Amino acid sequence: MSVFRSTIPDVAADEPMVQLLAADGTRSPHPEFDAVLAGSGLATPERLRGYYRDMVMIRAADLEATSLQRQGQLGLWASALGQEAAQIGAGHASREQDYLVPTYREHGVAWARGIEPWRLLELFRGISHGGWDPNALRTHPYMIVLGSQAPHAVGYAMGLQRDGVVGTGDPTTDASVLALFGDGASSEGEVAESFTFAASFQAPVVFYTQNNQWAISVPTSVQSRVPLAQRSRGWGIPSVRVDGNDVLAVLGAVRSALDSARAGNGPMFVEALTYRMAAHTTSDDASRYRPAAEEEEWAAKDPILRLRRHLEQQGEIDEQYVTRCDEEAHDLAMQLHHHIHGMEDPDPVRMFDHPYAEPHPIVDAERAEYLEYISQFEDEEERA
Amino acid sequence: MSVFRSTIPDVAADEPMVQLLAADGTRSPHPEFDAVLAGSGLATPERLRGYYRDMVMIRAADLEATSLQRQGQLGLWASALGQEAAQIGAGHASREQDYLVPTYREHGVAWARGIEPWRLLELFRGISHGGWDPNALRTHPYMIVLGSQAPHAVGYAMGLQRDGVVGTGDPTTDASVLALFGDGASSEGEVAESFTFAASFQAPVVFYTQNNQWAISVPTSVQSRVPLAQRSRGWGIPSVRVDGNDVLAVLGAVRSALDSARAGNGPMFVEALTYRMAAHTTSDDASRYRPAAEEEEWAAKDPILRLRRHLEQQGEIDEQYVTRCDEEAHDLAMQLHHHIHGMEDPDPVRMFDHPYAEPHPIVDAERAEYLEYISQFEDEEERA
Amino acid sequence: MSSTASNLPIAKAITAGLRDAMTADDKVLLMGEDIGPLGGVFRVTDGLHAEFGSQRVVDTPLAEAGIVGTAVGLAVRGYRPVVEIQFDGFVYPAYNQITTQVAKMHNRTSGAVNLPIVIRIPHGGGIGAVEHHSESPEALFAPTAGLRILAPSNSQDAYWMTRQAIECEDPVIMLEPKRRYWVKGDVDPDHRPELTPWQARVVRPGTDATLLAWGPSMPLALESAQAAAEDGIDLEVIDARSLSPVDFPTIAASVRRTGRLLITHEAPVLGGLGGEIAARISEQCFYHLEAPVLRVGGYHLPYPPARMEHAYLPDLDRVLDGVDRLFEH
Amino acid sequence: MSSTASNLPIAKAITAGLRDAMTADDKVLLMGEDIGPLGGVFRVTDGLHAEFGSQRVVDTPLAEAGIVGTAVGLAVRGYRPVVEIQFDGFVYPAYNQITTQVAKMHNRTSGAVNLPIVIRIPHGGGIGAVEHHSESPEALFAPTAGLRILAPSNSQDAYWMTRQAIECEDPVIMLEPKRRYWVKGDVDPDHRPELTPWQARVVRPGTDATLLAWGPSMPLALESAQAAAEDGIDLEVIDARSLSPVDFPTIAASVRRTGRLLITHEAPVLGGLGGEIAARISEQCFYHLEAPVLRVGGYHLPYPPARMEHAYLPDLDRVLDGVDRLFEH
Ligand SMILES: Cc1ncc(C[n+]2csc(CCOP(=O)(O)OP(=O)(O)O)c2C)c(N)n1
Ligand SMILES: Cc1ncc(C[n+]2csc(CCOP(=O)(O)OP(=O)(O)O)c2C)c(N)n1
Ligand SMILES: [Mg+2]
Ligand SMILES: [Mg+2]
Repeated sequence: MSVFRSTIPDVAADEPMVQLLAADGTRSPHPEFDAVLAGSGLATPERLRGYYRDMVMIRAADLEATSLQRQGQLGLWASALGQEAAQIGAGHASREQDYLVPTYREHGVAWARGIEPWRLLELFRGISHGGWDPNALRTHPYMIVLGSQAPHAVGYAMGLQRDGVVGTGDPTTDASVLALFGDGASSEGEVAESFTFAASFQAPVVFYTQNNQWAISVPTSVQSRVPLAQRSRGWGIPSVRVDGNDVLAVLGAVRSALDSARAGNGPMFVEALTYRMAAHTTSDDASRYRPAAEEEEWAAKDPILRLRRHLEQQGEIDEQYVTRCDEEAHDLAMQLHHHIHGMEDPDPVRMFDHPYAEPHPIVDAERAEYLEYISQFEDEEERA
Repeated sequence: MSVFRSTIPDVAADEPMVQLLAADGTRSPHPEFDAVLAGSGLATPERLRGYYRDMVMIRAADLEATSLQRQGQLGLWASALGQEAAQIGAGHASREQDYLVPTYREHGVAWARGIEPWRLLELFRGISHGGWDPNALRTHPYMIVLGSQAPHAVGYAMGLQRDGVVGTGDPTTDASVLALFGDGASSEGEVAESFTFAASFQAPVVFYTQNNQWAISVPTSVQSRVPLAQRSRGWGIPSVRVDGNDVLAVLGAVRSALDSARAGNGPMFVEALTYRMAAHTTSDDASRYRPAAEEEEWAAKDPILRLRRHLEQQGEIDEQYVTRCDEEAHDLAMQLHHHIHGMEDPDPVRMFDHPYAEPHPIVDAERAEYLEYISQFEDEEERA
Repeated sequence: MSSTASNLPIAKAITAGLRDAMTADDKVLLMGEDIGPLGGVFRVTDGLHAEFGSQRVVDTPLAEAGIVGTAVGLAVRGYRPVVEIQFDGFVYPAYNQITTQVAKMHNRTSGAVNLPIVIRIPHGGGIGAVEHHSESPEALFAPTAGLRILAPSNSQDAYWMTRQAIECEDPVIMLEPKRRYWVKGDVDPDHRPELTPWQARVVRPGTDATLLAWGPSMPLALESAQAAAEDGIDLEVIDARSLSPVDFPTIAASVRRTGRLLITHEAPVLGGLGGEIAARISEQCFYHLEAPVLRVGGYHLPYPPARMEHAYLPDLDRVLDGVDRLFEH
Repeated sequence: MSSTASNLPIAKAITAGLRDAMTADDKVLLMGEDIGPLGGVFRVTDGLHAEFGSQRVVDTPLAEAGIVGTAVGLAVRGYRPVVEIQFDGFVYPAYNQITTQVAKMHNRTSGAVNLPIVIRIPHGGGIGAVEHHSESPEALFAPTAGLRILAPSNSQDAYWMTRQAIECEDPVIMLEPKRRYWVKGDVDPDHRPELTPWQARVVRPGTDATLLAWGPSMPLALESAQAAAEDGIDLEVIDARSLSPVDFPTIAASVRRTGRLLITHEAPVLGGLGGEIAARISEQCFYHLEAPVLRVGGYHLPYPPARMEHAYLPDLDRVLDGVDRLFEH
């Protein structure tokens, strides 16, 4: 083999994928992640039932959001259907003190971080560009310019280093950052630059890609000829590919990577192989670019069903629990429905509220101008 | 070892470096590259003497340029001292039909492509931003915004694919592209995006980094914790590190990579480990950031001396040849000196010549305005 | 050639322009995100992948600098790449390539290399979108020499500007009026229009004041003129069409006749292209202006969430208010 | 605190401002290329790495988007990063981060997050440099809401604007007049100036016309006023100081007195910031203007090679020619 060829894997597409739960719910052992799960208490039957409930809830919210969009209540909705394990798992794998940096499709992550779904819906309704306090919830706003959030994650992690909360040996106070981006976004130069900064400064950040096979209509193969998990290795950043529809594999990989990062061992990268079951957004028509057979194939790998089967096999879940989850999910959907339908449009003058943190004469003048202009109509209305 | 750690080399800094010529000129065999060199006729004694002459010539031009800058004849000069083997080797490894995409320090590459040194000096004098026809000389202009040239190289290579001059099996007509960038520039996102495009489209492009250890004052370790040669492997792009002060290793690696690319096997990456012997530019003061001992250590690895020693050991060079090279180099320096000193400043109206390829009313109007404005002074001068 | 006059939405007129350009010159190729089998998120390249194949209709990796940067290399090699940027708000990762490379390569090579690249950007707001999907970045490109910018407002211009931008030896940014993509209009692909793409068009002659707009704002401008006419004010409406270079002579000639100028665009007034136009016209028509040049546009704010955008965007009332202010002087 | 009034070159005044800010607040840190042991290519951070160590004076990888993007993350975490962009022409790789992230994060989080980031950019030409080292990109940033832009022209402003930019809760771009870095001036670090950084300063009162400039053009403006005075024309010279927001009230007040305005800047006139100022002043001072607002600046060209730049840059003759034209009307 040539001196060049010997430097890359022989068959690059052969990247092992860690799986703890098969599609039918069967559990396989994985000494390393089993230890992580056991040590962290993240995989007790109670927690697992909790994840099941979380996934059911967030899926219901997601479906409701789609229908609210159809009703004209939202401008757009980006469904995360099929990615629930990858998101709920990653969200719960992070510790309270960690900072999460999502994209725009991280509804399960948001849920796990305690961000109420209606806050997400607000965004897609067009009420605000971001409704929560990132520092209070330790979760960055939803980010739309692909890849742009990755350097923010690294910078935040550099801040953690300077705050002395990395590598002290106490994982309950040491912190790290989870940087999320999609398979498509992985091609953005800013993601690569983030790898560079993270590696050079050994920042406590874990890069996490939900490879859901598609970037709108473009398959992952256009972004990378080799499994994405391999990308970061060019920077010496260790990485692993896990089954993203297997909440246990996600929990094990992400928790172990975050804990390694918080311990001061530098960045890591996790690729979670999953599938975007719905179209890209409510504006998209997936039938134009992918075969129904593919969607069916992945329907069989449904992450929620998989966890339920596993719990059933273990005798850790009963019909009653499942029913209660469904009922709660239905209630959540109804709440969302009413919340959104009951929403009044914001007074547009609010657009002048936050362009700057400090007073700005142009903004002040334009706000005044706007109010004066608007008042004409109010006067007219009053006169009428 | 953890499932993560096992994915990167154990000691990442252990990257083998291909060397055919030791610092003392001793030749080691390298079956693969020896075959390439033999097959290509690139390493005949005559060619080797030619490279020696090239290196001596370009070093003389380089030193003269520095002194011209000190004399106020150039605004700036970026010396390539120490990188002659890495540049002359890469330039000659390319075939006539290949397209080379340099940075701003590629004087040896330019020389090998037949670009006269005074054309480079013009640029640093401030006469033009680029003086040659890239298509005629199959060499892109000198590029200053770091990394920005890398996607151009890939795009050009995509053009070659569409022109049907890739993978036909005839290496004398099939073409490829050599994309050059420094160790510092390797951190730019645009370089990473170029890897992505090149890999996805299997474009016939070879990325080539002269890792001269420094990006101005910043050591390569800030750009990458692991040897740069490893970077591209994250994309499945095969790569190799060679001794950049060893013209034979450079010739072997670059020719073999270019030929692989032109044959349709996709991109490759070569890291040539070398040293920037001079300061970053004439504006820089290297003593502020690097120890003299390091400079001395590398002086001992001088690429020109090394080739001469090798040729001497082989009995392929004599005192007379060496002297003639020195004389020719001196003549070249004198020519440059006179050429530059004799240069008149261009008429500034020329700045209006090429902003657009097609007529542009604003430019026309401003040119006319400028000429009218200038004519006042001419009138005054005439009257005076 | 499409070869028959027809009634087409703006989006489809661009499709036809692309198709005809690709048929006429096999160096023309399309690059971008989702422009292949999907036909682009606005379906502007619909059908072209099937027709011309993946060497000429290229679904690229998701990296805007890479897209524009590889287009530069293709152009150096003799191709005429037409790049689609998916939304206005996603052009910024390519800003370095556009500003330091696309714009400057011809000059850098002392004229040896032409870069006939077209960068298509669906632009403007009013579509109820989330953040970054409603930007009007014309003023962020117009100052850079080496670029040309076209902003078609109707199907005929959309078709022909597409053709002419591709034929142009200079790089051209095409700002496509995304919220008007589905507005229909006549296209005559057989007869090259008399007006060059770099000329403004007087769309509605008038005597009392000039109203200048472009791209997505043209329907509003015409609507305003109609409403003003009902109030007895006869507006001359001009479609700027080319934003770089701006056709100042046509605008100035109009203002010399009418004595008044109102400019409306969706971009923020502060730092918007209207400022440069107002400055030049104020200079060139100093003695003709009976009122200051006024502008109606967006505010100095990030583009607001969808449920507020109606208050941000110029509308009939705001334009008429501007017209009134023209006559207060 | 440096704590004693002294005479410092502009570069050193910035160094002092950085040092004092870092001493006053340990959340302040510096990031950039070559700012560590080398002290920056202009030596503005000279000595700070030795003084504050590599956690607070960070030599970063060579990637501008990464530098600005990580600064965003640090700011979210509570730090106050001061970023150095090595030259004006190298800010564009960070343009996406600046335009879509730095400028918009406060708004995006409905005010929850402040981004007190300072982006220092040595700007302007006249230093005999190669391509990309002499740009004046103010008009490419000023339209973007969320950003503030300061352009100090002397040592006192350089010191205090550095301090105040760092203290500001909004992101601030500092355009540093690179060809004046070594011009000395008095700095009083003990007394906070009365003028806020956002206010323009009347540097030379005058009655016949107003001359507005900023940053590297101020010495030229003052020289021009002196030369004009010899010709009997009394110019009022204003240093704009803040380019976003521009202090329109101060400029308008002056123009209402003088009736004439000339703006000079190095950036191309077409699409330059002078256009917005001319447009507003033409509107606000319509009845006071005795001549159109005129501008003297660069041409609509890529910044030319060094041996031609003298003809590209405004100089005394061109400014005086502009002044003459003000009185031709
Ligand atoms: C810089 C940028 N370019 C383009 C887009 C438009 N866009 C939105 S989502 C998307 C695909 C993203 O794919 P991926 O990263 O895999 O995430 P997924 O949607 O699959 O979750 C594209 C192209 C964008 N938001 N930002
Ligand atoms: C985008 C960009 N950022 C910064 C610079 C300023 N700069 C010029 S050369 C240089 C260092 C480059 O180092 P490297 O890539 O290793 O090349 P070398 O100079 O060693 O040949 C820097 C930072 C630039 N030219 N372009
Ligand atoms: Mg995806
Ligand atoms: Mg280097």
